[in-house]
Amino acid sequence: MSEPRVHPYIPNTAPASKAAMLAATGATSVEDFYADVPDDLRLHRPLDLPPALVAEEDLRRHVAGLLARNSSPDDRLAFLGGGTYPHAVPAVVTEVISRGEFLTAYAGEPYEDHGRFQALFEYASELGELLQTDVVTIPTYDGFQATSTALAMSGRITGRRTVLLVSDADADKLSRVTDFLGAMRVRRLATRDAVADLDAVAEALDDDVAAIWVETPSATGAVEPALRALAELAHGAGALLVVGTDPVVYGVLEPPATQGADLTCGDIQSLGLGQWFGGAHAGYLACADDPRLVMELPSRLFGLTTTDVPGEIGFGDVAYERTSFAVREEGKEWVGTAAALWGIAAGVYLALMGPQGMRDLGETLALRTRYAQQRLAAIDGIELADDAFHLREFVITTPIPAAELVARCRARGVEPGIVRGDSELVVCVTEMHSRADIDRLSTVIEAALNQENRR
Amino acid sequence: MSEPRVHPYIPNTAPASKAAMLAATGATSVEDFYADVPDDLRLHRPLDLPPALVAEEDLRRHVAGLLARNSSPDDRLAFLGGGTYPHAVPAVVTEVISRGEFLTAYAGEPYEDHGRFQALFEYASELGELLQTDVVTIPTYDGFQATSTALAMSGRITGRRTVLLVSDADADKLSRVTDFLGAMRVRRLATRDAVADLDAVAEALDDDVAAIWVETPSATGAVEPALRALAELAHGAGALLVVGTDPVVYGVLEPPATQGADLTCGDIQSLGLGQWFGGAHAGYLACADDPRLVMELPSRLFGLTTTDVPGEIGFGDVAYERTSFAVREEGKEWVGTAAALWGIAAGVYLALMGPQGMRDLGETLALRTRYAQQRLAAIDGIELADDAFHLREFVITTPIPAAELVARCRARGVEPGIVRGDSELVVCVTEMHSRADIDRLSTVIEAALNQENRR
Amino acid sequence: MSLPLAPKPPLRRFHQARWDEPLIFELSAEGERGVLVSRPEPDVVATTGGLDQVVPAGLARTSPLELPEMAQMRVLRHFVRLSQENLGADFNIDIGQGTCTMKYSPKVNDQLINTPLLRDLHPAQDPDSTQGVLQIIWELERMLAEISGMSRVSMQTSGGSGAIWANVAMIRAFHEANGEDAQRREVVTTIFSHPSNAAAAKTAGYDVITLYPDADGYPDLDALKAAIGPQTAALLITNPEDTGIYNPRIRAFVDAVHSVGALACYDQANANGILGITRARDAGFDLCHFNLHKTFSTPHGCGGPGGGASAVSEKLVPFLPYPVIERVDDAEARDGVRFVLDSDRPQSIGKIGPHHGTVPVLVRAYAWIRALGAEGLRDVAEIAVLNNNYVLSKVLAIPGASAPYAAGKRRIEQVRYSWQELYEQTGVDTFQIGIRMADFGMHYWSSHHPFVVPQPFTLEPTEAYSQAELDEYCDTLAAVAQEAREDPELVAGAPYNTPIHHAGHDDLDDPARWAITYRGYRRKYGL
Amino acid sequence: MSLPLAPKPPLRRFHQARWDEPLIFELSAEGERGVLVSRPEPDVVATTGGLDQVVPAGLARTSPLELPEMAQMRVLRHFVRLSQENLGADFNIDIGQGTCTMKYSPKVNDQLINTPLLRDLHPAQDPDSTQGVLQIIWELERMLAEISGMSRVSMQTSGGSGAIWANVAMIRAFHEANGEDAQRREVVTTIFSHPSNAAAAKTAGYDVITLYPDADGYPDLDALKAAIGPQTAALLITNPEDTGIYNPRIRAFVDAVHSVGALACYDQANANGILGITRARDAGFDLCHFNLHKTFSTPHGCGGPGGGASAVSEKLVPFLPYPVIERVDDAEARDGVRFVLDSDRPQSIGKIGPHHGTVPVLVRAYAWIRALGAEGLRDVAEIAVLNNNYVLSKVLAIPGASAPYAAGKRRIEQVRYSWQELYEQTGVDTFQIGIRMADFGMHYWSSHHPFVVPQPFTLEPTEAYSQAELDEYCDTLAAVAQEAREDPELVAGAPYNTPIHHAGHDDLDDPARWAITYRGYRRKYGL
Ligand SMILES: Cc1ncc(COP(=O)(O)O)c(C=O)c1O
Ligand SMILES: Cc1ncc(COP(=O)(O)O)c(C=O)c1O
Repeated sequence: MSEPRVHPYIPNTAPASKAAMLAATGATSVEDFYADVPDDLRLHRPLDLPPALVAEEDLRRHVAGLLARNSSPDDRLAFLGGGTYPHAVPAVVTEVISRGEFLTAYAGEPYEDHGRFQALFEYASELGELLQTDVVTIPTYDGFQATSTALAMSGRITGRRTVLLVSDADADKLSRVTDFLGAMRVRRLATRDAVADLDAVAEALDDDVAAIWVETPSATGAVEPALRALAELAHGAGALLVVGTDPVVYGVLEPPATQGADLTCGDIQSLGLGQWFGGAHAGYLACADDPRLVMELPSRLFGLTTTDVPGEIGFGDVAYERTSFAVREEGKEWVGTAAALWGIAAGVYLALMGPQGMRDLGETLALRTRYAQQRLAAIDGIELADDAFHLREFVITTPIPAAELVARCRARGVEPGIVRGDSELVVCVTEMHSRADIDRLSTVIEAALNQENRR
Repeated sequence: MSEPRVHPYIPNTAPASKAAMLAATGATSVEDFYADVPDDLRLHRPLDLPPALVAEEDLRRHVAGLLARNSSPDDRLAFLGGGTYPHAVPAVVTEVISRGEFLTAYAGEPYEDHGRFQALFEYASELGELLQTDVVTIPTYDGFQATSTALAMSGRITGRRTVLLVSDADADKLSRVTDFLGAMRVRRLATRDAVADLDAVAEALDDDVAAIWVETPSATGAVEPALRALAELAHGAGALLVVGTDPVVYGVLEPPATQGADLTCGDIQSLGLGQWFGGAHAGYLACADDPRLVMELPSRLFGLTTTDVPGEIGFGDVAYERTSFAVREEGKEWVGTAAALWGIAAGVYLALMGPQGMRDLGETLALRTRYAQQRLAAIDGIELADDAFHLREFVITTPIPAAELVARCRARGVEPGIVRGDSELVVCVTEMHSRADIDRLSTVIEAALNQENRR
Repeated sequence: MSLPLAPKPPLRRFHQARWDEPLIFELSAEGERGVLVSRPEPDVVATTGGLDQVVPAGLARTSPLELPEMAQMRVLRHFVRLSQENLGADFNIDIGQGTCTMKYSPKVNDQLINTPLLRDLHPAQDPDSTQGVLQIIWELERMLAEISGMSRVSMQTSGGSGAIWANVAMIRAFHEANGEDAQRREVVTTIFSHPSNAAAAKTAGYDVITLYPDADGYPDLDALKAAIGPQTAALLITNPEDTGIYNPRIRAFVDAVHSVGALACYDQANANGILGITRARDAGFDLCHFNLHKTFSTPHGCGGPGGGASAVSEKLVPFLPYPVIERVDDAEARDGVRFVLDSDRPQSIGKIGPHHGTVPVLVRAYAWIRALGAEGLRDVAEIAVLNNNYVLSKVLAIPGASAPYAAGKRRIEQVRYSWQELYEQTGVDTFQIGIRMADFGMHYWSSHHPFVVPQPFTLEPTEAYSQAELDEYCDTLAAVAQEAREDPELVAGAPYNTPIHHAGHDDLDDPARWAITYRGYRRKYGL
Repeated sequence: MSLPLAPKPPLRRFHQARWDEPLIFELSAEGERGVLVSRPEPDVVATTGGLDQVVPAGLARTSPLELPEMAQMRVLRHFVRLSQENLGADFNIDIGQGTCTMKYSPKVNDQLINTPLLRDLHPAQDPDSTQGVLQIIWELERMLAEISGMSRVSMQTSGGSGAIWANVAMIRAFHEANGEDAQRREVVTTIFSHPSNAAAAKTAGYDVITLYPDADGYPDLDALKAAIGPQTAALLITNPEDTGIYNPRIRAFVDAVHSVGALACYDQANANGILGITRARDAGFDLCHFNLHKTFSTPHGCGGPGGGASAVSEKLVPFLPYPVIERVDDAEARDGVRFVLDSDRPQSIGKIGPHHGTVPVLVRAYAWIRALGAEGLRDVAEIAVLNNNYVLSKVLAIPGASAPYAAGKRRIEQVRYSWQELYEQTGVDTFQIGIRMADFGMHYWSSHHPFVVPQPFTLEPTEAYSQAELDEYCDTLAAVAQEAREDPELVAGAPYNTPIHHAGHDDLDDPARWAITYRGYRRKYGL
């Protein structure tokens, strides 16, 4: 091409500006600026990358073409959870977080970035209402990180090194937590009927236990019924009760904090973030307004302040000196770019839902889950794996290998759940699954099993 | 349902507000407000409408489900024009017109709606650069309306009643123009080799001719080469030259105004509006800054003003007294809600494209069109219908009924063009059609014809 | 100062974004590019011989092309900054643009249309591949027919005035078909009707007769009877008019018009207050129209594209614009039905718009109705009317404000108020009040010309605003009226908090001075 | 006044939107609903017995649930108003958030991700149905590997610090695998490195040793040599550091570290200035990381989600987080290849994030690289560096400003400047200058703590701004410095044109006074 290579994303590739600016700097060529890069470190060839698609439509066609290799979600009915849940994302949520003012902002001062401070303070406040805690962090990466941090905090606070996991936790999350905790160790106690085995917990408690770690709903959707008892056990042994949980259920359930949990933590993906192939997560940590806990939180905390003008609402960082931003390795863990926009999303979500929306949603989840349990348990050969109270997810045992059942259902356009072990399937039901959808699941599983029988 | 019917779109369906407000008005029930509606005019039954889908996800699923009955554009390669053209819509255009500030605004004052005044002034100014006119209207409905108005203006200005149509115009547009002009009449002259037959025009001109009406590129994509001669003929006979044209071609072609056109008019759908099943059109009228013409324009015109603060840029309505808003039936035609947002879109589009972008686009259109002509003309049995210079659209004659050819190509995933008459097809080629796409069209047409031969 | 926070003052301390952006042409930088387009492939250039070969001599552009040259982000930045200088209904308590029905346009509807399955459809493609959108348009037509009581509805126009024009064109075609066109040369309308009724009738060649209100604010029935006769083509009327007063004798108007062989056409641009309460056809009307961008909530887009729906009774069906969408049985099609286009309509007035109207608007209107259903539409009407009467009671409590005509009567969905008394007392006029309202982030509109109501302003609360927001609007209005009494200069000097300050008007009406494009401006002022 | 328009003054007359919105809880109105959710069908209620039957006794919520009750449009309005009170990179000349690489995030990328084909995918669904996204992630990994020279790249984290953590975790696993974990307890970093390097190392249990710059602004090589030994696990360093000065002896740093058996890890959060110029692996580094939300243009989202990419050389590949995506030949698959997940990685550090990282960010980064190609990336680097040196020359011309260290040297993509001289002369400090810049609609950032450079400020022009915009920023900075001299009170009283005025800080650090949620606030202050 003889035309100069002017790129729409790089204004000063325009020859006139480039020349004028070079002249202003007194440089003869851009190479002057790289004088300090030793020749043996220079890459003396172009990067080996696919050719540029500079025309926007060429780019669009290429990327859309790749994405079109994913098959349309309309073509499959999925009952998949496992940490990423198919909940409705209200349009207003998407509208707000798509606004360039929020989407492309970063780390301005509370003055010119007043909007994000207020939106995130409101997010934290709404989550605090749901969870009944006076302190909620600005989001961290995801539930894995939040839980890791909560447990690490328990170690820092108690000076102890053992975490007692009393629920069935997600294996990936456990892997993350274990690696993160490093010198601490996670001791897993077997559950009884899918929830904590109180006797085993009592027995396992010793003076190295920093925390009892509960996941509720657990990785199988079982709701822990004995939080109060677990809190008493923990506190009695000088340990904390750390509860990993999805806030989405607290329209209908009593939150952990009022039952004695010291730290509540988890993921807010359910609160209007969408699925995104598992790429839309954000973590929260919530606790009482107790400096012993607050000062151990690594994340940013936004607090209210006044301004020079009465009635104006100011915001700022609370206890900034806790953070690695302020004191580097002397801070608590680290803080960086995390998931603020998802926090804003969740704040909009909770404002839209309101108390009645969260109650309705909880009810829909509870009833549709139960309905699905009933429908599937009625299928010959299928059984519920336990008798716990489940919300949104539950486990069925399958008479044929679970992977085989999945394959057969997929052939019928249905993803019946996530395989667990050889012959268990974790089935997820949300407000997005109508009764007809659940009935279809049941029919498809039945047909898939009969296929076997007919062989 | 026993719960009160509170709708998210209607805040005061909330029982508390509703009751408080009723009390404030002194009414006992909403019925009080309808006291003046006679009982025999009251609808004493609910409207017979499908049930409400108040849960947003239920609504979304329903509407998306209906739209999914359209087949995906990825599944077909289309060479369809005929007034709605498949041009690229830059992402920034969509971003700007999706901003709630623009999308949901209406008719505020130049103060609090400064943004839309400036954006629309800039749109008009950019179009003026492209078309070389000092006056461009705020958009009217579409090219049909713009052309109707331009021709009606020629009648009002000259006091004459005949329009000489010298090009091949779109039949639907002609239908609209004819109905609109009412008492005026449109006389169609046959074209010669797809463009104006100058001898016939000279002969047809008489002192009732208000305007010579040219369409270029015409409904078949033929570019009128003799605008200067037509302008001389028109002006010599006391008539106006009205040119209906698509601004998209003026990156490479000399615009009508510099060749003597008195009024340039048409549609801006090509300038970043998208296809939308033919539902995204806006019309423009452009002319010299001549009060004789300007005062006949019915649409709004935004002009510059100063403000109390030096350097601020103010805007306002130019010659508002022309309009029906000001003087009702004494105004020129009428003005109302038209297509402002599309004008903003086109303004963003032209700013993104810039002079070089419009030149590049024109070149791409011209060369790919010619390439397609060459490829298709090389197919046995296919011929070009005329020798005119075509831009973006051209006509081929088909050895089998054109409708049959279309049906066979559709079966192969290609829409080869729009049927014209029994054995002609209008083929449209834009920057969205790569060489490979055009080659595929050619291959598919060939295969479709061979299918016949093999029968 | 320290927590707790002090309470907020009664009036919002608002300032609109002010970016003071130059005109876009002044942002041009030589050689910058905003977006690149797909270029002809080397073979294409070779095979065709390139641009010089392809474009015939004499047709190639020689005029300069002085569009701005800008990189992509700078274009974006310019326009998003301008957007912040615009006050959309999403942002303000938009009850002050009375007659405009500034209600909520649900975001879910914007998202629903934003799919390639709609955006990238071509109207000429195989109808088998567009059954979804055809079904939506067909269903929308059925719903609007039910809401109006009419037989069929055409949605080919992108504005209410366009729909009025379509109705006028059908009226003309109807009389033509009856051989009465030459005789019926007059159309009657009322001064409180939207100007497009008079203007469209005039454009269609009719003489326009305008009725004025009687003491109660209704158009005068006797005046109507005196005005009509065999020369009358139609009555174009609305009810309630901008006053918001429902005319209970509307049927008598229709009957009178019918008695002379003319047609009755109802402007229902804003049917917000009477959805499910009363229907055009039930009052005897032959035609009516809706603005989808008002009653049916589609966004106003800074002045379009909207959607106009022209609804007609059986006898006008033959004259509808072509094509109409029909549902036909087809055993092979999904659900056994197929949606087809019928263009073979010999009496049709022809096309009004290019295809099926503003498709993205139609789908939004469809979704809005579906989200509400019959009960919801009825709620819309009732709450709009409740809100309006609530605002009425608050405005009437403001010294200097009044609601002329029909004192003490309830209004339907809007009210045309007057500041005449305030003006007499303070010299501050309705325009000044309106501009001052902008300093608090609120729209305010006076009224259409001519000002039959002196110093008018028109509020239309719709169903979309909460009680607290209506209170804020009314409290601000009251405060501004108070300012007018206490400090008229302050009000006269407004605006202070908007993107620009008070603008001159002198350059807008003088052909020697006006500047309608940047190039016109530069030429005129020798720049 | 009359046309023509007067020229604009040199400084932008800016005012940010100010809505003075209450906290959302104060907007609550009893009974209003924002969005309704799908409800259990009557049969579902009947079959299950309803909520009381389903939720076991004692688990049902009894605590109050005081979320705001608001209609949908009011929620929207609240948040879009707040959005206007936020200054995104789309809106301002965002070169003042130095170290943050505030470049253009192309809108086309936002649109490309906004499809159900990405948004509605579940990570556990049949991989046959997600080949497109897997291919994109795989290709992105290949491209980042080429850009860094490394072997493989994990993109599981949603931030740069997360990627640093992943690198530290892999370093730890590496030494563990070699049985040296107990011995290698120290990590060395530099004071100009981002604090997350030190903090992540500490979190992983390492002792942190921090090097300070020498007179030229480089970290001291002798100090490094003195600090390292068999106890050293790794060096975490960046180049150039925030000063923008490229350290030409970087290879010697790496070699020294390797010589004691430790690993060298390169913080390339911002690789903007050296894309295609020099690569981490070519300088001998074992690991590095990128911030996709910086160099690779994905939006910063008010502080995430971003994307962290951890790139490693061959010997660290076994320790990568699982799963990794592999391309395998498969005759039956499209194009003969299939993308599969490999989770069977016994030495893996495990999961870092839930699945494949921030997928919408990954696809944007992919699209950005594809829009530029190798030549375009090189342009990015060169123009970023040109812009930076251009700004450097302009800032150095402002009295009172300086660029400490390495006087006269060129800088790479950013510079840490100092107002020390201005401060000494006027008493106006860098924070005050920064806040005053907001009055002109521009961001400005001082620097990370501790302030090694006194009264610091850090500008990073990237490639995204035109010469005119860089000029505007620098001119405004100069004008504010001038104000500081002429009217320090004016600067100290800022901001004037932002959503709020000067805020107190006293309530933020005192446990007895801070208020971190609305409920905490009400409880603490007895409201
Ligand atoms: C009663 C009435 N009729 C007609 C119209 C014209 O509608 P449009 O602006 O869409 O042309 C309006 C719009 O203000 C109106 O209020
Ligand atoms: C050099 C450097 N390293 C690391 C980081 C941390 O990245 P993040 O904010 O994504 O955690 C940053 C961000 O400011 C940085 O500039």
